[in-house]
Parts: sequence; structure tokens; C-alpha cells
Amino acid sequence: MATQKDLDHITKDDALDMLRRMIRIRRFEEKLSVLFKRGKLPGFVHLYTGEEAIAVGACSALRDDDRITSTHRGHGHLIAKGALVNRMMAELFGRVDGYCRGKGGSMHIVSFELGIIGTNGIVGGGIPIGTGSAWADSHLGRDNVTIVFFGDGASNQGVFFESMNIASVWKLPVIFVCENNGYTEWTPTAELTAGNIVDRSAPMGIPGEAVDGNDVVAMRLAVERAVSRARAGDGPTLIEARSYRWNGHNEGEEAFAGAYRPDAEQAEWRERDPIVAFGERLVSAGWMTRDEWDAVDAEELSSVDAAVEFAEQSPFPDADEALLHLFADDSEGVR
Amino acid sequence: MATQKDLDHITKDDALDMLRRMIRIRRFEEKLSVLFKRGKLPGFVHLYTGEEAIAVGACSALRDDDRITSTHRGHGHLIAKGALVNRMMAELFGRVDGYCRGKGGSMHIVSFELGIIGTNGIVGGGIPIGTGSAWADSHLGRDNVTIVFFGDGASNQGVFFESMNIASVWKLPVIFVCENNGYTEWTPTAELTAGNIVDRSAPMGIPGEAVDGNDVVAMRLAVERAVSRARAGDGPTLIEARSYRWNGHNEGEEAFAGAYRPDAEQAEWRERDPIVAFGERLVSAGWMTRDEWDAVDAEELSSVDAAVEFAEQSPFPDADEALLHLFADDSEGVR
Amino acid sequence: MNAQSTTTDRSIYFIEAMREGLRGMLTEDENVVVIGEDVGRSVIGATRGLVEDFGPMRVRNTPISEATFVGMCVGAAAVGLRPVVDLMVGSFFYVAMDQLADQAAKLRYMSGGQVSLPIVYFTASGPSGSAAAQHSENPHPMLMNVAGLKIVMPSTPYDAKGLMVSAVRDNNPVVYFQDFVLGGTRGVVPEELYSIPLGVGDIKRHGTDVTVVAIGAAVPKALRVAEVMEKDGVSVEVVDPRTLVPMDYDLILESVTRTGRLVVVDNARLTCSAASEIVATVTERGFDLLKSAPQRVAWADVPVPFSPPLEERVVISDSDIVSAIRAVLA
Amino acid sequence: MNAQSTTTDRSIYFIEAMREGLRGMLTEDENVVVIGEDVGRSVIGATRGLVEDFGPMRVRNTPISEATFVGMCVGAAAVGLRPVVDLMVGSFFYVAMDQLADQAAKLRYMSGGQVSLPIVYFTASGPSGSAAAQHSENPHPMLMNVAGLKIVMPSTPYDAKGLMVSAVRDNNPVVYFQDFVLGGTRGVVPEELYSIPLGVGDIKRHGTDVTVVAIGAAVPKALRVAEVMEKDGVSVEVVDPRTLVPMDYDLILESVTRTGRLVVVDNARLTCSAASEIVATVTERGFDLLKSAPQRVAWADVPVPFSPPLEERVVISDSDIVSAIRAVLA
Ligand SMILES: Cc1ncc(C[n+]2csc(CCOP(=O)(O)OP(=O)(O)O)c2C)c(N)n1
Ligand SMILES: Cc1ncc(C[n+]2csc(CCOP(=O)(O)OP(=O)(O)O)c2C)c(N)n1
Ligand SMILES: [Mg+2]
Ligand SMILES: [Mg+2]
Repeated sequence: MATQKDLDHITKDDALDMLRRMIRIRRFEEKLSVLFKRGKLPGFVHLYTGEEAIAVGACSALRDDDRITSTHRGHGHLIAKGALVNRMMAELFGRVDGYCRGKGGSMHIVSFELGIIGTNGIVGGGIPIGTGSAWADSHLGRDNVTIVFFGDGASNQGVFFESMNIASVWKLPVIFVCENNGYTEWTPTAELTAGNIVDRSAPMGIPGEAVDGNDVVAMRLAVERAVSRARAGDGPTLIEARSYRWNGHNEGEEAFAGAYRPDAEQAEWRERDPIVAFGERLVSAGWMTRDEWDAVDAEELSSVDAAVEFAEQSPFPDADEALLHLFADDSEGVR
Repeated sequence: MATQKDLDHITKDDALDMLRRMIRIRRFEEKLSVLFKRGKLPGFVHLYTGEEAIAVGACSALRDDDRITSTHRGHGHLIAKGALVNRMMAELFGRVDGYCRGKGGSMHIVSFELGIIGTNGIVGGGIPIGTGSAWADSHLGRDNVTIVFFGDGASNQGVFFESMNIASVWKLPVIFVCENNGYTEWTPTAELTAGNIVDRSAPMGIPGEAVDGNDVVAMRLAVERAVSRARAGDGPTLIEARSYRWNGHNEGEEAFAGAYRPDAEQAEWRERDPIVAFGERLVSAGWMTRDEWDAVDAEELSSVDAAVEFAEQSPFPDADEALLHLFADDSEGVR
Repeated sequence: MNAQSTTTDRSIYFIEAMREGLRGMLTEDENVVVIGEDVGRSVIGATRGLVEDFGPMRVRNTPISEATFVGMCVGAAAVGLRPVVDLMVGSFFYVAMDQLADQAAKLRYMSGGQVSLPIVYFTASGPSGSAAAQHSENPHPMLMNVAGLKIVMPSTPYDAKGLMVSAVRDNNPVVYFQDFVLGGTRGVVPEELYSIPLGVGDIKRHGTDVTVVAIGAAVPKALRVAEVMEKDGVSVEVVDPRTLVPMDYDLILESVTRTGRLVVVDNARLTCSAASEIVATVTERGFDLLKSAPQRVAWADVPVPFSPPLEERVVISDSDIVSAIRAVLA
Repeated sequence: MNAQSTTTDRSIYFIEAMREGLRGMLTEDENVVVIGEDVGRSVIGATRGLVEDFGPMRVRNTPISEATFVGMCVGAAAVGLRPVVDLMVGSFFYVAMDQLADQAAKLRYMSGGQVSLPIVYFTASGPSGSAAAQHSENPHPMLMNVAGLKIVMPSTPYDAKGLMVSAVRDNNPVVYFQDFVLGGTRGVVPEELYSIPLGVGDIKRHGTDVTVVAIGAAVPKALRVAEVMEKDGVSVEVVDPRTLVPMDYDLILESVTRTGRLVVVDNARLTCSAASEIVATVTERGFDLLKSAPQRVAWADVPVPFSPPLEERVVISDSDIVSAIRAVLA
């Protein structure tokens, strides 16, 4: 666990911003859960509740011009990297004001401007892509770094190992952040996965670090270390962040998934709410009062409500937009 | 290096058979090199000279009903597993008496009867296949084991890691034998490959053993240990066998490859000829005289010559055979 | 074409019919095993409940390593197992394409017929309503170009069960596509096991004016359109190939011989689709039968977008089929 | 169609022409990089010697990890590099299919046009003489079904260079197929840089009786056949689309308008081939232009076997083309 001492390493402003983003993710996801049940959200929806500290801790260690690739469980990464909830919500509603003008949806929201350069529905699919942006940045002499987020289940995809190998040999500024929430869909990952994921980088000569993924400060410090190495040209790092997802694998799983997680296990992890833990530390450090905390929460809640309104008022794209954006056409000057 | 003591672990008959097979491989490959230069061999040809101890040591630890999957550099594996040089030669000539009736050629010779269940032109392609036969054998309650041969270059393919993971979790009787000849085509493997290959199994909870791939006895004993584990239900093993290929990556490479291997390196490895080393040990152990050794060599040389004659006299398949063997047709009773 | 069972008029879901086929095969042959990610629970449903009856070794969860477990089936089948793989979503074939196209499809042929590889790869595929680009692919056209894979794509619960039985009994790699949206459709399915031979199509509706060859989820659409157009005096014959490799061209050509007009509806992207293949083959072999230009109905050549109105614009609609029929009749 | 350069009648190999195109692009734009397995030495030859001039960072050897380095180009292109990948052999696309079909081809579209991905994937492909099943594939038909990839397949050294230049300059993922056997053919190629626009076909030989659309290595075969048949009084027009996505249907239809007869020759397996696509499209749009049934010439639907007489039986031959032309003229 991060100690009081750890708080010394981050500024108060940063800490408050981190808490705010964690709350923003939580409230956004909770709203989606409700909207899904009401039939308001088309397609598949995978929520990030419980894992907020990973994305926020990791992205808080990045510069704005650093990059991430995200996953099917991606909303948290996007918010942590600066995405606006109203444009995200519009995307989830399939509206023209969404980040992808409605073409992407929950599993594919990206914003290249914000350094979100790929959100994948293919498990493991983003790992080579983020390794590639790190390659380009290093080749072009920039000092940007890329974080590749992926799950414990994705750690069994071959591209994970291939990417670690090439990142090691080419000393690429990429940080592999494995979000180990214990489950690969509805199966405990231990039944499918040999050994400890964090150990998988050792034979590649890549440092691996296991982190409490519910401790946003620990997460941030681990990623900061990895970022320093990467910016210094010392190559990649693997970070395994242990956490838990509060919601189901996807919204609507109760239709078939049954009770695949022990109640006690769920309760135990909810006890360890990363937002509560961090908020309480900030309060006890005197950086925030309970009231201020409540105010932040209220603000974020209402911004999520506003996002729903924004999304509902945004029009659907014109049907013929379906035929646009396949190819960049130089003559149109599209970038 | 294997010591005199190691010889105690194998019978004289076995030892003589192993030497004979190593010589068979060498003479077969040397003949191919000549035939290739004369334009007698269609297609790509990759030779196994210098690496004979790996295949022979490994396969000598197997029962006839055990299985292997092989690679583009596969002739040695096949001979070690009992394939006849005349039917192999006929296959390399594209004739109807070849193991695959001319359909496969150098990179795809298989004999399911002999337990050779796949020879791949796709680097790494055989790794899942051999993992699969091990799965079936274990599922069906048999005690057969499968050796998967692959190169150092192949160790960067994702399926290698995926297969190790599943073999570990399912405790499959498969032995991953990496033939590290130092080169991935014309590039030193160290430039492309992080760390030591033998270490790649550790995070999967799979024992890894580095073996002198030029010492046929060491190879055999290592594989025997792996076979015992596998037959006992204790799961897979990774063996990295260090050796060197005497010939080029493929025959004909001089047209473009240039001098990519230092002369001294080549000379040094030729000094360490695995056949000479083993033959001399058998002679000094009193298991064989120099004359007997020469006689074996002469026999194998002439059997290779006979194989060429056999192949040349075998007809090409009828052209319409090209349209056969796509699907097993129950009505034809084809298996 | 197929005599429906007389012993029952029990109506069940398509996905249940697939499951009954699988259950029957697991019962019939103990070498049959079913593997895949979470096949124990089964998000789509075809394997749901099977693990309870056949145990976790015969209905076995795999890690997310598609290339490897698709390839493992090749080795396993070569030595006596009859693996059935649930690949869950059609585009996941891409991850495993080498093991499918270079290994499973080629090993028997390359070996000169030494081995047979009884494997079934099944998957739910095609657009299912805002699943977006990576979860809406229908890669059957790609796989048709790979020789060595039989391919089935049933359109009714009855066919779904009978084709599953044949697929598992077949001694070759068979890819079985369940068009996602058909999973929840219902139809009469006998309780007993029965099989529908691979390579035999079915006339789902007889008609005289135009032949509409429809595949998978396009079949109910074509039938619905046929019903409507009947009222306008247009008699539409709907031919369902059911198997895409081998394709029942005898049946298709026989129908075109009678109608002289052809529309092919494929639930896939247009370029190099099954629709293209069928139009090309019928034109090549039956040019003189055709009274007008055959027409294809398929998706626009873009990935499937997320937003409902965009998705609708891309995929096939009843009105696309109506327009195509009107065009061939004009 | 294309004015050959007047400054030179220098004749070079196809593979050298590709290399000149690459060299020109490496010189023109320092963001262009070339990667692949042993691109430094280059077994096929298109990149040979480039590392000496541009260094090992711009001409960079990769490990055997096709899925990853194909995918890395997506991320790299998204942030400013212009990667060119030598995939060496056509079937290696299978190993990387997800990164190609689900990532490179879809990311721009899924993002609503936020990003452009200037990437070239080139490969030698098709039968080269007993390379056997896993080294003889020509997977362009598969990739044509994946929307989001431009695909070129030149048939002459002149086109090889000009299309390489356009492919590298294009802001989209472009797959560039070098039919293996063309690598060693020669032709006149100007020394200066020039480009041939993607999507523009070329009439390689004018004729009046029949349109033969030929792709890649089929073009020289079709030209040879045309030469021979000329003596029999048959005037064959040979149309080379050069680019398969987007396909120059205007040119093809214009030719068929004049000849009324169509043969399509594709160096690929028949089912769902580019030949099927072209026949289907021309029939659909130009049925009334056709005086006879169009014919396809492509490989038998089996993997490519090793033994020379078997391989010959499977792949396209001059006599197959002759028969098809005779059939459409009958
Ligand atoms: C290639 C591929 N295989 C399977 C799936 C289906 N799938 C979606 S999420 C998921 C589980 C992912 O587990 P993990 O990586 O641990 O991420 P988590 O959902 O736990 O965040 C699976 C199997 C997929 N989308 N892509
Ligand atoms: C998937 C794939 N990629 C690339 C190749 C081309 N290729 C053939 S052999 C080879 C090198 C293999 O190196 P290694 O595994 O070390 O085996 P070795 O040749 O040294 O025995 C390569 C890259 C291939 N056949 N398949
Ligand atoms: Mg997980
Ligand atoms: Mg090697």
C-alpha cells in the first residue's frame, strides 16, 4: 500500500484531479449500467467500476502528448486520458457528436488528439499498435511514451509476447499495463493462465512490477518509474495491476452467466473501493474536506447527467455517412 | 558435455543406431546439396547438416508410437523418426512413391504411420499442432508424447508462448525442442531475440533445460527426462539445444546472402562435428572399430545413392491426382 | 425439401437446435469434445448446459489464444479426437487464420490424403445490432477461397440441428456459421437426431418468376419479401444453399432454368462475396438461361459501423432485396 | 495508356523496378521506413542494398512475429511514420490477418475519419515452381473482401515502379502483391521517379473480338496467347486492372462494350476470386453488352501441390486461356 509518504510525491492539485477523474469514471459507468438496463445503449457494454485507480494512476503519470491504447473495457482509460464525458456519451448513443461520429461505439472510442490511438474489441489487438506508436516516437526522436492497457485474459494472446520481445530488442518507450481483475469473461484467470503474469517479461529482459491496482498512488508511482525509463531510452516495462471489476463482464450477463463469483469475494473487493480509499487519504492529509469531496462527486454526477442530455440531443449521423471515412482521399484533403 | 558415464545409460545397440541415423542424415543432406546445384530438386531446400545430434538424440528417446512435428528444416527429424530415405527422396523429386505422393515436397513430408504428424513451411506453425496431439493423447488416456521441433527464430512467434501456456495449464505431454542454430535466416538471432530462449518457459511454470545440441547423448538424456515427466502426467518441458547449421539457410543462398557468418565461427563449429564426436566416443568405448564406422558410412552413402535411383525411377503422379485428397470422402472409404 | 419430422411439431430456438445437435454428437461419440472460451457458460448459447452433462474435460474452457487452440485441433484430430471449437465471434477467425487456412485446410491435401481431420469450427457472426466493426464480420467469403474447408451456414432451426450433426460426423474441417441474428429465431425441430447432408441446398419457397438465392440470415428476409411481392403478383423462389462449400449448383441452376432470373443475397460485404461467386458461376454455366442481368444484394464495402442508422445503411435490408428483384424483372 | 519515358529505353528487372520505387520514396520522405524479416539482405530482392544507403534504422530487420510488426505499423502510421513492410511470402498474411483486417483496415473508419494510415504491405506471392502449398498462395481475393485496404498487383516492371511510388505516397494501407514469377521479368523503366495512380487500369493490348481481363502474372500469359490467336484471326484485348481495390470498372466495361465478350484470368484459386468478382460485376452492370457467357480462368480449388506436373495441373496455363477465349467466341 502507498503510504502517507507517497503522497509527498504528488502535488495536491494532481491528487485532487486524480480523485475527480476516478469519481468521473465511476459515475459515468454507473449511469451506463442504468441506461443499459433501460435499453438505451446499443451494442456491448463492459464497465470499469472498481478498476478506476489503474487508469487514473497510470494516465496521471503521462504528459498530454503521450499515448495510450485501450480495450473493450475502455471508458476508464479514455476519461483518465482526458476524454470528455459528453462526447463519449454521444458516441455510446451512436450520435454525430461522438468522438467517432457514431462509427465506433463503446469498444472503439478513440481520440487521436488526446493520444488515444486505438480502442480494441479484439482482445490483445491493441498491444502491437501501442508498441508501434512507441516505435515511431522513438524512431522520430520524440520522447513520448505509450501505455498499452490490456487484461489478464489478453496476457495469453501471442501478440503480447511478440510485442514484449520486439519492444525489448528495440528498446521502445512502451509500458505494458496488465489489468488483472481475476477474470477472463466468466472464468477465473488462474484456471487458464500459467504462473504469474508479472513474471512473463523477465525472460525478455523487461522489468516487471506487480502493483496494487486499487491504490492510485502506487499505480502512479510505478508508471512514473516506467515512464522515466522509457523516456530515458531504457525501454519497456511490464506492470501487473491487481484489481477487480465490480460489474459483470458485460452488462446483461445475468441472463446466462450465473453466480460465477463468490459473494464474499465481491464484498471484500467492494470494501477496498479505490475511490473511498484515496478520498479518505486526501481528507486525512488535510488536502480536502468531506464536503469538498461530496461537491466533486455532485459535480461529476451532474456532468454525467448533462452528458446524457447532450448525447440525446445530438442527432444521429446522416445514414450516408456510413459510406465515408473508409479511405483518406488526398483530393478531399482529409487527414 | 556428456561424459563416458552417460554412455552407461544407453545400450550399445541404441548407440550404434543413433550414430547410423546421424550419418544417414548427413549423407542424405549432402546428396541433396549436390542435387540442388545440379538443378535436380524443385522448390526450396533447407539442410540439417551439423544439427544431426538434436533430432537423433531427441527421437531416440521416443517410442515408435510417439509423435513429432517438424519444420522447414525437417529432413533430419524425419530420418531420426524412422522415415525411409528412398520415400523421402521420391517426395523431394515430386514422385508418386514419395510419402505424400509428391504433394508435399521438402517442407511438408509427413508420415502419420511413423508419428510424423506435420512438417511446416510456416515458421512456428507446427507448435500448436503438436500441442494438440499431446492434448488428444492425454485426453484419450494414452501415454504417447509429442516432440515439437522449432527453431530459434520461431521462438518469437506468438503461438510458441500460447502453446506453452495451454500445455502448462492442461499438463500436456509435449516437449518443446528449440533448435538454436544461432541464425534466423541470415540474421544472428541475438539481434532479434530478447534474453535466452530457454528462460521463456519459466514464467509458464514449465521446466527449461539448455543442452549442447551437438552432443547426441546429452540430447537424448535431456529428452528422456522430459519424456518421463510427460508420460507421468507432469506436463511439458522446454529444451533449448544449441547447435549450428553447416549449410546455408537454404540451398542457393549464395546468390544474395553474402558472407553473413564469420569464417572462424563456421570453422569452429565444423570442428565440433557431432558425428565425429560421437563416433570417436563409441570407438574409444570399444563399442565400434574405425572400420565398422567406415562400413556404416559406406552403407548409408550407398543407401542414399539407391534412394536417388529409386526416386528417379518413380513416376510422377498422374496430373489429375492434383484434384484428389482435398476432402476425405466417406463414400470412397478414404481415411 | 426435407420431410419435417412427423412425430413432433415442437418449436425451439435456432441456438437450442445447434445445442441439440452438439449434445447428440457428444452422446453418440465419446471422441467428440467441445472447446472454446467460456464454452461452459456460453455467451451466445450453443454450448450452454453441456458441461453439466459431459464434464469439463469434454466441454473445455480455453485461454484467449485462438491461433493455438484452432491449430491444436489439427494435431488432435490427426490422432483420433473429433474436436468442435466454439470461436464465439466470426472475426476471431482472423486471429487464427494461419492455423485455419494454412494448417487445418491443407494438411490432408499436402500429405497426399494420409490423414483425415474431423474438426468443426463454429461461430456466431454477422451484424447483431451495433456490435460495431470488429464484432460484425461474416468472413465466410474469405474462407470459401481457402480450399480444404467445408462451410455451412444454416438459416432455420431445423437445418441448424441437422447440419451440426453432419458437420461433426464429417471427416473434414467444417466451418459452421451461425448468423448471429438467427440465434433467437424459432422453428419446428424434431427431438430425435437427424442429419442434413453437406452440399445439398433447399428450396425454401417455390416460385416461378425469379430465383432468389439467399444465405443464412438473408433467408428469412428473402422469404418475407417473397410474401409481400406475392401480393403484387410476383412469384419468388427462395433457394437456400445451406452449405457454401461444396455449393449445390445443380439446385441453383435448376431453379434458374425455370425462372430465368437471379438475385443473390449474401449477409457479407459485396466484394468477393459468396454472392459474387454464385453470380459468376451461374453466368458462366447458365448464361443462356438468364433473361436479365443477375443482381447481388450484400453489404456496402465498408466495415460495419456502430450507430444504428449507419449500420442499417450498410447491411442488407428488405428493400434492397425488393429493388434487386424489381431490377431483374424489369 | 501510359506514355513510356522518352528519356531512356533502359530495361531492368521487375524486382529492381520495385526497389527503385522504394529507393525513391526513402529518399523523398524521411518518414518512410522499410521493415521485415531480413530486409537487409532480402531473399526476394525488392529491398536488396537499401540498408547500405539508408541504414539499419530505416531498413530494419524484424523478428519472425508477423502479427505484431504488421500491427505496429498501424500505431506507427497513426503518429507520423510511413512504414513499408516486406512480408516476403503471400501466405504470411494469414499469420497477421487480424492486425491487417481488423486493425489496419478498420481503424480509420471506426474513428470516423480521425486518422490516416499510410502503410504499404508488400509481398511476393503466387506459385513460383514447387514452393508447395504454404508458399504459393495468392491471398488477394481474401483481402479484397476486407474493406479498407487498397490492393495493387502490377504486371510489368514499369507498373511495378510507378505503383510502388503511389502506394507509398498514398495515405491509406495499401497491399502490394508482386506475383513471384514476375520478379525476374524485364521491361523498360525510366530512371526518374514517376507514379501510376491507384485505381487506374491499363489496356495492355488492343483488340476487338474479346476482352481478357488479366491480373498480375496472368497478364504476360494473356499477351502471349493473344499473340498466338492473332494468327488465327482472333483479336484479343488485354486489360490489366493493375489495382484491384479500387477496381477500374469504367475501363473494363468500356472494353466489353466494344468486344461484347469477356474472359477474366486470375492467378488465384477460383472460388471467390477477383475473377469471380469481375465477372459478377460486369454481368450485373453490363449484361446487355455480353454476347456470350463470360469465362473465368483461375486455379483449381485445391492448395498448390509440390510436384511439377501436379502444380501445372492446378495453376493457370496458356491453354486454359485459349480454351476460355474459344468458349466465349463459340
Ligand atoms: C480475439 C478475441 N477473443 C475473444 C474475445 C471475446 N472476449 C471479449 S472480452 C474477453 C475477456 C477478456 O478478459 P481480460 O483480458 O481479462 O479483460 P477483462 O474483460 O477482464 O477486462 C473475451 C474472451 C474477443 N473480444 N477477442
Ligand atoms: C510465418 C513465416 N514467416 C517467415 C518465414 C520465412 N522463413 C523461413 S525459415 C525462416 C527462419 C527460421 O529461423 P529458425 O526458426 O531459427 O529456423 P532455422 O531456419 O534456423 O532452422 C524464415 C524467416 C516462414 N516460412 N514463415
Ligand atoms: Mg480480466
Ligand atoms: Mg535458427
